[in-house]
This record gives sequence, C-alpha cells and structure tokens, in this order.
Amino acid sequence: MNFDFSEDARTLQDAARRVFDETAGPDAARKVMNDDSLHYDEAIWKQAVELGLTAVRIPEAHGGMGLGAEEVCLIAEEIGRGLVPAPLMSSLLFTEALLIAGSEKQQAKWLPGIADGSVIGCVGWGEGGTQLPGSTPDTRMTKDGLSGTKSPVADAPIANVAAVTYAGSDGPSLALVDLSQDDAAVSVVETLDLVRPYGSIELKNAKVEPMGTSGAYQDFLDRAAVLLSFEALGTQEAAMRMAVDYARDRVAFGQRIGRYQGVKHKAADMYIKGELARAHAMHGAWAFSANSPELRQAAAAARTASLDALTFTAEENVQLHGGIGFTWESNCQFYYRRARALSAALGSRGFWSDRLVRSLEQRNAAAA
Amino acid sequence: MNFDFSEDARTLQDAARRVFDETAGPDAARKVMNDDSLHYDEAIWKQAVELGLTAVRIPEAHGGMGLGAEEVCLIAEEIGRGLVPAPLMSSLLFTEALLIAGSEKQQAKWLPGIADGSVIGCVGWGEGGTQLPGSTPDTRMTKDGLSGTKSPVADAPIANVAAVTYAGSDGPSLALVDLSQDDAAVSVVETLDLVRPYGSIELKNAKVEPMGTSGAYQDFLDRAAVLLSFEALGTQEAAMRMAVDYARDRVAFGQRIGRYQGVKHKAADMYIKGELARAHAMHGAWAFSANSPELRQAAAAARTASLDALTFTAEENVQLHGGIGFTWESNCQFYYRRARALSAALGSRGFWSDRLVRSLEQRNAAAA
Amino acid sequence: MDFNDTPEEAAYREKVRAWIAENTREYEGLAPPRTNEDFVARQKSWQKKKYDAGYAGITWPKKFGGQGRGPMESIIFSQEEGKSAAPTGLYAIGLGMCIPTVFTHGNQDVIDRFVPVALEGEEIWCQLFSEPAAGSDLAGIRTKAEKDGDEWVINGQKVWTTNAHLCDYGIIVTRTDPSAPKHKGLTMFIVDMHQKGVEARPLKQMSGGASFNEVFFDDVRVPDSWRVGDEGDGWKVALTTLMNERLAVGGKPGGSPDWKMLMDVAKEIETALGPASEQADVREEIAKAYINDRGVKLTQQRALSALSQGKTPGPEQSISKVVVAKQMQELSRLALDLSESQGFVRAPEGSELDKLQSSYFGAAGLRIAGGTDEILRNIIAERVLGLPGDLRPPKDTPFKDIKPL
Amino acid sequence: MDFNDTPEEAAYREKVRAWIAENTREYEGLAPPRTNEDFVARQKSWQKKKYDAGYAGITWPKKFGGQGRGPMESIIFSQEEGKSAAPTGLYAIGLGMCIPTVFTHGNQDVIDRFVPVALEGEEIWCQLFSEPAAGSDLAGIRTKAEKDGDEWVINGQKVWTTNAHLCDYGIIVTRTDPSAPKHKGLTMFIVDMHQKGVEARPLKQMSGGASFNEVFFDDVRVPDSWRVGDEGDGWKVALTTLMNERLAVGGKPGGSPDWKMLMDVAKEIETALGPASEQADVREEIAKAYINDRGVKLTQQRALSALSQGKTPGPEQSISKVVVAKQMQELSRLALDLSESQGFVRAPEGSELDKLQSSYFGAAGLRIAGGTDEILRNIIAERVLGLPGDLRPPKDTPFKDIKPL
Repeated sequence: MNFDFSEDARTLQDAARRVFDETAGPDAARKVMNDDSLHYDEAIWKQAVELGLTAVRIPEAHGGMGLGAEEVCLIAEEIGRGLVPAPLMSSLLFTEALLIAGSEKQQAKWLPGIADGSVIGCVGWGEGGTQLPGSTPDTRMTKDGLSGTKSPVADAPIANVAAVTYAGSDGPSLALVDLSQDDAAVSVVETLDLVRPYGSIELKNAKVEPMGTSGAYQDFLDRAAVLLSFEALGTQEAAMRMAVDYARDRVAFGQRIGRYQGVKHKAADMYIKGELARAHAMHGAWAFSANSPELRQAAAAARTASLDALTFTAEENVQLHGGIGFTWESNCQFYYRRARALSAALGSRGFWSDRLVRSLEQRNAAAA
Repeated sequence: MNFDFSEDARTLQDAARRVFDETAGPDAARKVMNDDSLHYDEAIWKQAVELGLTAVRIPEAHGGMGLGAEEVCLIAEEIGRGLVPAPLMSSLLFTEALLIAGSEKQQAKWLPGIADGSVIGCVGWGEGGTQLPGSTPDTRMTKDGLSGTKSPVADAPIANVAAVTYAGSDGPSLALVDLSQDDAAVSVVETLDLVRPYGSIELKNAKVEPMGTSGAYQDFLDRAAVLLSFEALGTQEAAMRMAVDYARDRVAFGQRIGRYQGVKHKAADMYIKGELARAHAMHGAWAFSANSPELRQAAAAARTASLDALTFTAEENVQLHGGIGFTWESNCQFYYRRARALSAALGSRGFWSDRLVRSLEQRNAAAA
Repeated sequence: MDFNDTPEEAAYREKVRAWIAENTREYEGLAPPRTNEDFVARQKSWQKKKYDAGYAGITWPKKFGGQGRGPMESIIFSQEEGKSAAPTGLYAIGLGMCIPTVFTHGNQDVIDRFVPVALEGEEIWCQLFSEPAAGSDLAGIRTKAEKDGDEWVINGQKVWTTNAHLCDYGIIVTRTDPSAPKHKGLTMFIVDMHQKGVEARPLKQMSGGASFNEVFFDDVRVPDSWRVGDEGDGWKVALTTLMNERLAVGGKPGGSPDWKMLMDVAKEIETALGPASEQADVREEIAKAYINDRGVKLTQQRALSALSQGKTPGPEQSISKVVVAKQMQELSRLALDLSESQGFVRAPEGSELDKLQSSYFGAAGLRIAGGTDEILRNIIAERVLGLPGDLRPPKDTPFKDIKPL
Repeated sequence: MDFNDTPEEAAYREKVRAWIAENTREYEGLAPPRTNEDFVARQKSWQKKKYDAGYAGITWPKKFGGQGRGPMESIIFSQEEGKSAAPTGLYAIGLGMCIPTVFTHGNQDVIDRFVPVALEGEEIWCQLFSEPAAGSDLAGIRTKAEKDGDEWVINGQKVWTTNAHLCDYGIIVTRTDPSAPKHKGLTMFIVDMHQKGVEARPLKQMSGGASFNEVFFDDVRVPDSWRVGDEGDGWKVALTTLMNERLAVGGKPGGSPDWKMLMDVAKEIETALGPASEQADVREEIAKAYINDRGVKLTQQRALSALSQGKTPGPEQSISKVVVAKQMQELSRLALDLSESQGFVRAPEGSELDKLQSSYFGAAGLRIAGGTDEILRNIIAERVLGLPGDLRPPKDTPFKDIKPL
C-alpha cells in the first residue's frame, strides 16, 4: 500500500513552497489589496511560470510537463498556503476543463500559451445569483451565438480566455470564450475577497466553441473540487500555524494563552478537521489520478471537509487572536475573507455534501 | 413587567422540592430499577398525593386545587429534578388531556380519582414504530369500538385509565380508555429507561369514549410539550449539578479538574443551554396560562431547547466523570437514560423544531 | 406572569413617549450627518433637551444632577427613545460608565467641575483602559504615570477607545507603582483629550470600518487633584466602571440579522426541491436561531421583571453575549452560503445581504469585545457555577518581576 | 499512489490466507461459547495453532520466540484473521502490551520463565495500571508495594482491568516510594493472579455489561526477581506498555454503526415528506458520518502506507479515537431519535436498532477509555502542534506531600 504522494510530486511541491515562502504570503496579498491598480503580482506570476507551475498537467506535445494529478494537487495546496496573489488556480482549473472537455484542436490552440504563461485562463459557472454548479444556467446558446452573464469569475479581469457554462441540451455544459473578442465584455466585480480580482463576463451572441458534453462538465466539477480542496487545505494550514504561533507567544494572566485548554482544544480541533480533510483530499487525488469511479464521492467529501476545516480555522484564528486579530493590520482577515471566496468558488458546502450522499446512494444501489 | 412565577407557585414548588429531596433522587430511582417487582415507589406517590401534586390543575368542583399552569409547570420541574419514580407526570399529562378535550361528564368521572390519587392516568400516542405525534395513528375507531396498539406508554402497567390517540375523521384525536376493561390489554414493554415502567395497550374493539376534536389534541400537544420541557429542565439541572460538584472535588494532575477550561467551558455550556431552555419554557408557561396564540411556537421552542440542553448535559456529565461515570454504580446513567426517555416521550426534537418553524411561518404570514 | 407595564410604569411611559414625540420631530427624516461636527452637534442638541427637561441621568442621585429614579424608568425612557428619531450613542460610555465612576470615586472639586457639564452634554467622555498587552487580562496595564510635584506624567498607549477623536475628557487607568503586585500598582486619572501629547488615531477594523481609536500619550501632565480614587486603587475603581459595561455589551447590535431574516432570505432562494426555507437543514438553522435570539431576549425580560419588582436580576444574564455573538456569526455565514455567488459579491448598500455580509465580520468582533467567548465561559463557570479558577502564577509578585510562564 | 499490496505483501497475504482458511474450519458456524471455560479453551486452541505454525509474535525478536518480521506482516495477518472465524481477543493485551514490556525490561530468568509460555497461549496476561484515583492522571497510583526481605507486599486496588478473572498473570504498577516525586516513586512487578489476596470482581458498566474488572490486592507477596525494570522506574517502564495501547485503542469497535447504517435506517423511516433519507438534515448527518468514519480509515491507511514504505507513521494518527468516539455517539443518538418509539423500546437482539442502542452507550465509554477526548486534544495540541502544557503544580514535590490545588 502506498497512499502517499510520490517523491517527484513532493519535490515539485517543495520547489513551489520555497518560491512562495519568499515571494507570496500575507504581505504580498496586502500589497495587491492596498493598490487598486494592481490585480495581481506579476513578479510572482513570472516566477511561478518559470517554475512550470502552469505547465504541470499540460501534455508535452503542447509544451507542458505532462505530469499527473498528484503534482497539480500539491501545487494547489501551496497556492492556498501562500494566498498567492496571481491567477494560478484559475489557469489550473481552466487547464483541467480543456483537458477533459476540450477538442484536440482547442487544446492545441490554448494549452501552449497557458504552459508558457502568455495566456491566462479562467472558469465561469455562476451568474451572480444563487445558482449552483449543478443547476442549468440562464446563459443560452442560439444560432447567433452565446448570450448571458457569468459572474463572479475569479481572475476574469486579467484572463485571456474562459471556460463558461451554458444550458446544454442535456444539462449544463462548457463553452470556450476568447475574451479578446468584443462580444465578451469583462467588467470588474467587487467581492468579499479584497486580494483576488473578480469579473463579470457579459456575452452578447458571442462566437464561442462548445467544449464537450454535459457529462464532461460533471467530471470537470469533480476534478475542480479536488484542486480547490487542496487550495483550501493549504490556506487552512497557514491559518492554523498563524493561530498556533500566536498562542505560543501571547501572554494573558501571567501565562502563554496556549497553556489554556480553551485555546489548546480549539487548536486541536483545527488540526483534527484539517487532517480529516487532508485524508479525503488525498483520496480525491488518488481517484483523480487513477480515474477511479470513487472520484465523485471522494471529490465531494474532500470539498465538504476542506470547507469545514477552513471556515472553522479562519473564524477561530480571529477569535484566538482577540482584539488584535480583528484589526485591518492583522493578517487574520486574509484567511477570514479567503474562506468566503473558496466557499463561493464552486458551490458552497451544502451542494457538495448532498452530492456526496447522492453518490454514496448510487454506489450502494450498484453494489446491491 | 413580571415575567416570573408567582410567589404561590414558588411556595408549592419549594414544598414539592423538599419532599423529593428527602424521598426521591437517584437512590430512590436505583431502588425501583433494581427490584423487578417494583414499578414505582408507593411511599413517594402517597406523599406527593397528600401534598396535592396530582390535584393542582383539577377544578375544586372535582376535588382539586384549581390552580394554573405556573404551578403545574414548576411541579413538573421538581419531578424531573428528583427523577421521581412515581406516575406523576403521566397523571398530570392525562389531566391536561381531560381538561382540554374531555367532556364535563368525563371530567366528573375521572378527575376526582386523579386528585385523591386513587386513579393513575396515562397518555398513549405512539404505536411502537417511528410515528410522530402529528401523524395519523393506525389505531382506528369502528362501530365495534377502538382497535390498535399504543406503545410504549409510560406508566401504563400501573395506570387505571388512558388517553390514547386514534385516526379521527380530520386527523389524530384522543379517546378515553378504561384500562380495567378486558378489551384493553396492557403488557409491560422494556425500554432504555430502567426506572419508569412502560407498557403496551392492545385495544380490540375496545368500548371507549372519544375525547374532543383533533384541534383539541393539537392544543393538548402544546401543553404537554410545555410540561415535558419543565420536567427535562429539572432533570438537566440535576445532571449539571452532579457534574459541577464532581468537577469541584475530583483531582487530576494535582489540581481539581474544575480548574481546567476544558471542563469549565463544558459546564458553562450546560448552564447556557439550560438557561436558554428555561427562558423558552417560562415563555411556554406564560402562553399556557394566558392561553396566548404564541403557545404553539413557545411550546415547540421550549421542547426543542430543553431536549438539546438535557441531551448535552446528560452526555457530558458522563464524559466529565471519566471512567467512574461509565459504571453501573454511578448515577450518571439515570440522566443518560432519562434523556432518551424524554426524547421519545412525545416526538423527538426534529418534530418540534419543524413545528416551531411552521408556527413562525404562520405568524409571519398572519402579520403580513 | 405578564409582560405588561405596572400602572406606574405605563404612566411614565405615556409621559416620556409624548415628550419624545414632541421633541424629536426636528430629527425625523434627517440624512445621516456628513461630518463629525454635524454628528456631534446633533447629539449635543438632543442631550441638552433631555437635560433641560429632566430626562438626563435618570437613575443618578439628585445631588449629582440626576433624577434619582429607578432603573425601570431609565429603561423605559431608552426603549421609547430607541423607537424615535432621537440621535443617541455618543454619550453612552461617558454618562453610562465614566461619570458614574467620577462621582463615585472622585473628589468634590472634580465632581463639581465635571459632572454637571457632562450631563448637560457640553463635554464628551471616553474610557481609556485596554492596551495592546492588556486585553482580556486588563490588569496587565503598562501605560505609566509618574509623580512630578503635584502633577503626574503619563506615557503609553491605549487601544479600542470608542470615539476618542470626538471626546473632551477621558478616564485613564495607569500603572503608578511597577514594584507593587499587578492589581495593586494601578491608579485612575481624568485626562484632557485636547492636551498636547495626546494623539488619537482611528483603528481600522478587519471589516474596513473604524469605530475605535488607538490613543498615544507622550509626557501628558495631569494634576494630582484629577486622580479618581486613591493611589494604587485603580483596579478597584476600574471595576466600578466595568460593572456597567457588562450590562452594556449585553445583546447584539440592533437591526442585526436574526431568524426572521434567515427565513426571508431562504424563502427567496429556489432550489431543485423548492424554496430553501422548506429544506430541513435550513429549517433546523432557523429554529436554532430563534431559540438563541428569542431565548436571550426572554432572558433579558426576566432581568427587567426583577428590576420592575425591585429585585436584583439573576446570573442568567451572563449568557447573553456569548450566545448572540456566535449565533450571529453562524447565521450570517449560513445565509451567505445559501446565497452562493450573490452572498460573495459585495451586496448593495442597505440590502439584506449587505447586512449579512457586515454582520459576518461584525460578529467576529462581537465575540471578542467586552469579554471573549472564552473569558465569559470562565466567568459563568466560576462566578455562577462556583468552579475554581484557572491555575495562575502567584498574585503577589511585583509587576516588574513577573516572568510569563 | 495506490492501495495495493507490494508483491512481497501480496505473497505473504496469500500464504497466511490459505493457512488461516485451512485452520479455522473447525470454528466456522460455532455458537458463541457458553462458559468462561469454553471461551478460554477456544481462544487457547487458536493461539496454540498460530504458535506451532510460526504465526505468533510475528514482530517479536526471534530470541524471544517471535518471527522477527515487520509490522506489515503482522497487520496483514490480523486483517486476514479478522475476516475468518478465528476466535481472537483474549491475548490482545497480554501479547500486545504486557509481554513486550516483560521482555524489554524484565530480567533473563523472568523472560525465560514467562515469555514462551505466554506466546504459546498457555498463560494469559492482564495489565494492572488504572486506579480509582489514577485515571487520566495515571501516575497518581496509590497501590503500594513495600519491601520485606527479598519480597514485596502489595496492597491496594486496580480498576478497568480487562479479563482479570480469566488471567493467570499480570503486570502491575505500584508506588514503592511515597516520599519520591509522583513519577519517580513507582515500580512495576509481575503478579500471580491466582495467588491468595488477589480478588477480581466484575465491574458492571452503565450499559449493563461487564467487560472489565476491579482487582483488589490484600498483602499479596511478589519476589523481587519478578520486578520489571528498576525500583522507581515504574513510570518509564509503563510508558513502553502504553505506547502499544495508543495504537490499540485507535478506531471504534468493528461492526459498530457507521454512515451506511444511518442511511439504511433513514431509508426505512417514512416521513410526511417521503423517506427520512431524503431530508436535507439527515443527509447532512450521513455526509458528516462518512467524512468522519471514512476520513479516519483513510488516515489509518496513510499510516499503513508509511509502515509499508518502512517509514514511521505521521502524527495524524492521533485524531482517530477522538473523532470516531464522538461520531459514534452522535450518529447513534440521531438514528434513535429518528426511530422515535422504536428507538427507545429495547430492540430485538442483533437488530440494527439493537446495535445503535448499545453503541449509544458504548460510545460514552469509548470517549473515555484509553484517553478522554480532553486528554487526547491536549496531546494533539502539545505534542503535534507544540503548544505549552497546562500550568501544573511543581513536579518535584514528594508524592505524600502533594496538596491538591
């Protein structure tokens, strides 16, 4: 049995971590937050691209490294840990969409640019309302083209191309949108996340190419959920470390607050929720790379557990810091806000816990 | 504003409490539990009757004290606190059924016996399955009489008369069953509560009298919920006291465990849940006595909150005692088991939290 | 049992309601003040009216310019005031906490000089207790005051001071004897906030707003006659002040989301299986919210009843904040989750979602302000249930020699 | 990543599976033993077979009669054994915890006398550590052993001893020097459980069952040669034993209710809105149960992977029990609540509801056994996250002078 990441994957992760330790983190996030003219940190983006982080999953034929799920999952974790203010997750998710739903031609056209960083991709499924990733979008395809509004789309304001959902004949499906066309208008959208840029993509009879079947979109959701779980895990662990470090130093009533069980047990719960989520995320990474039928349930469990862990940790990190944690100057806010962003990123926990139970029911029925 | 119990009600409560402090409590409960031939403690029953505890709500015309909701609620709380091993709650609930749904003739026939303790009443709504108090029973009324099985019915093995539910023309309704008749066969039923006796009432074309409308039954449910909430509150507070007293004395790692925040915060949560439940129970007592339209929501909130408080306290009381709390000799088991009994007594929390929201929706609709 | 006013209470309510209606007309429909000056002016005008009409310091002893009435009258007045357009808030801390401390522990000169002017609304007060290293552990105060002739020289930093930038005076707790044990070496003074060496900076919160200040003291001189209580009694004196705060920070901010808002939001959200408000998990949360929100309100009504009956409220009051703050955080988060994208995009000013978004941030602060969830649980367990205190280092070590364990 | 055996592991699994199948036939379809004698006889017969075939003490060093193999072989054998009809359990503590302690810290005579016989299954062992006043705080042991010539005289009481009434020998921790600090004055001995002065009484649990004993020691004599480890080293020696326990009390009892059972029960329950398994609140609980149960299983597979790779498992193992115990309590309670009357009436032996009823009680014990939820959280916070320990009274006070704070 070898339910662990490969040495190669770990090596790549360490490389990414070293870079982000130096360049990213709360300070880099704050820099982007405080400068309205800044949507992301180009220096970090360049370094990440040089390191090949946008190319991991892209076949060598298209200028990528042709690596597997394990590698991209661990990269997602480091992106989350570093609150990396660059459109990496969006490009990684776009890549997965193209890999599972895109035609050979579409892949050949866009993947090389993603790999060398000259193209930034993003994924749009929401429409500004209370839609779920599973519900049929209002965005419609007619003979004149694709019409509708996708919002909020992470990194849309800086992206060149988007994979968006529309009402396919048999459920939500993906379409490929070249954002340089004027039939796709992107405007900035303000959200609770003050670091990552969000946009609205308005499509008026946009000339777009359909990407794969509605089934392919469902499979994309599973893979996206696994990647987002690893991003959440990284962010959660960073927030937990911040809380633990503070509890080790901060003194109240003559002793370090980490000595109080009220604080200690809270920190232990952060760890417990984090490790449960990690186990499911690893299960997802395995099912992803092995293309196992367990992927649907593993992905749903990973997404649900990672959101629970991150939300709890982000909230209790503020609590554990006391007054100082509630200030603008404290870094607690980045985790508190990012937890909201990751919740909204692809349907919040309710959607995924239900999807989990649904898939368990199907497996039981099949087994019976 | 005077959102508090009257002096008279408090005086009666104190009297009941003094008696039960001496006679009832875990030891009395254990005595009944350990002796299979014993269904209840007759001495306690006699004292309670002499004190008039079965007569509080019964009109003076029928040999009672003609007192109000406040008094009976506080008596229920003391019954709960003392884990009183006597059929008091059953008789009180039966009395409420008769008062709200019974005819003048029915009241005249049964209430005097309840008041002087010569008659023990009980209430049967369940049918041994997963029925809810709101669902229509399988027990049916035909021209030949009432047929069906009510189980588990608290105190049925020692009761003389029962109010049972059957499928009325417009929903579940109450009927009055004289248990001395041979068309009503009572057999003992084992439950998780090893102190209070439970029985199954088998009805074969039983000659019974209908009691009131289905609406009267719904109103009975509200009043019963309020009384059961006070019983739960009393039991919860006793369990909390037991936990706190132990935490004050028990020493681990050189200090009393009550000093550890892990223990302290647990005890605080017992208190917080208890006081929230108490506030709603008092609201219920007021709505009960004032016959306020708020009774439905107040009763549902009281029942839900009191079950939450009791369940949490009963479970964490064992936890806080550690190994010793898990032994047969420890009194923790009485609260742990009684929490199950009170949950099952009239539909568990899910039924009542839904009933709460339903009534809030109706009030909003009415207000709008 | 009843929820009604006594005849006396009803009569008083009638009287004040009429007076308030009469005197708040000019504030009705006013746009929110645009500048600090407007804000202060509006608040002052209302305080002055109350003062002239004998509705200021309702519970204060007559000899301090108060009305010498009971707590119920004061509560009834605030309830009616709250329903009106009256501009309130600026004096809550000064007249609610600071001045009562001054007339309880200050000398006659100080009382004569400050109390009437404050009650009239002429001078506005703030409370200068918390410090970066003295939050939950308030006695850890480091701001020092050193005696120089018959003056004291204050140096240090305070934090979480409400409206410091609008205030004229404040009460400040300082360490005057570092060689005394922690709780013994403190002394309280009155300080002139306009004096040179006093600098108030807005303290921006996680949410972006800034309703508090940091206040820096650099060689600020205070006459010994402005001392409140004896030298070294600062802790004892501060406790009087804090008594009042515990009551103040009872519930959650008015108009913050409750079960009703969750229900309304959920009604509007269409799911595959009908409106979210019909889903059992959402209904559970609505029920939980009702039980917590309403349960706390009812608990507060138990306290009012006690006061109305001339009794002291029971300890159950202590549950209020710890319940509502966490409830507020969970309810807001759940409603935002249910709203998916819409709950994440900055919502239009004043919309329900806007309220939910701000309260999700506000709740994180409310769980800390005026006693964290953890401190409040300790207080309940120790003072209400009688459990022993946390094991602490010896209390008699001189402050300057305390080594953190 | 994969969940498969290595070729070597697969080969070993094949081999043991075949042997087990061959040798467990006689146990298939047997009724549960009716008497203690039957029970012990059956367990002995299986242990003897394993011993003769070279499957006993798989990880033990060869010089102690073991097989000197790696942990994976031992795990694989137990996995296959668990799938078979083999009667196991009686030797878990003796061979899992006691004897390894004996051959690690005992003298050669003791090793020669006891280890082989025990491994063969001839003699059954129990562990005598916990006491009424020494539970979470195990070092609080009061049972005393006093030297008398070259013997020791033991007096006191132990509790929570598994199968004491079936055992031949036990390892017991005693206080031999009350004037030494708490952790320094302890010494471990081997004790003959059949000896006069030793009395084992069944300890009835809340649930009614009695799988543990109280054991009383009244002037029980033990030769100094039966001392395990040096005088005063009892704590250090006991830690070796407990290392193994932490691993043992990892998950929840096999066959105890999980998300699947909750789903099955809920499917059968008709509500006004269809089967309970379709209600969002119940689905939430099923999801929660899956995440906890499966999450712990996956976490254990991370550990197996480490062992299989010849690495040491990570600290994440420490979450297992604290997660599953509470989950088991909540899942059982929820299922019983959903079942209403049916969940409260004693359910038919062996039914799902019967399992749920017993596990609701069992879980209360599981949350305490082998480290309470609170102790385990402390351990995670301190050993894994590196937070400082609770403030404690000085460690060096002589045991007899310790005054509880």
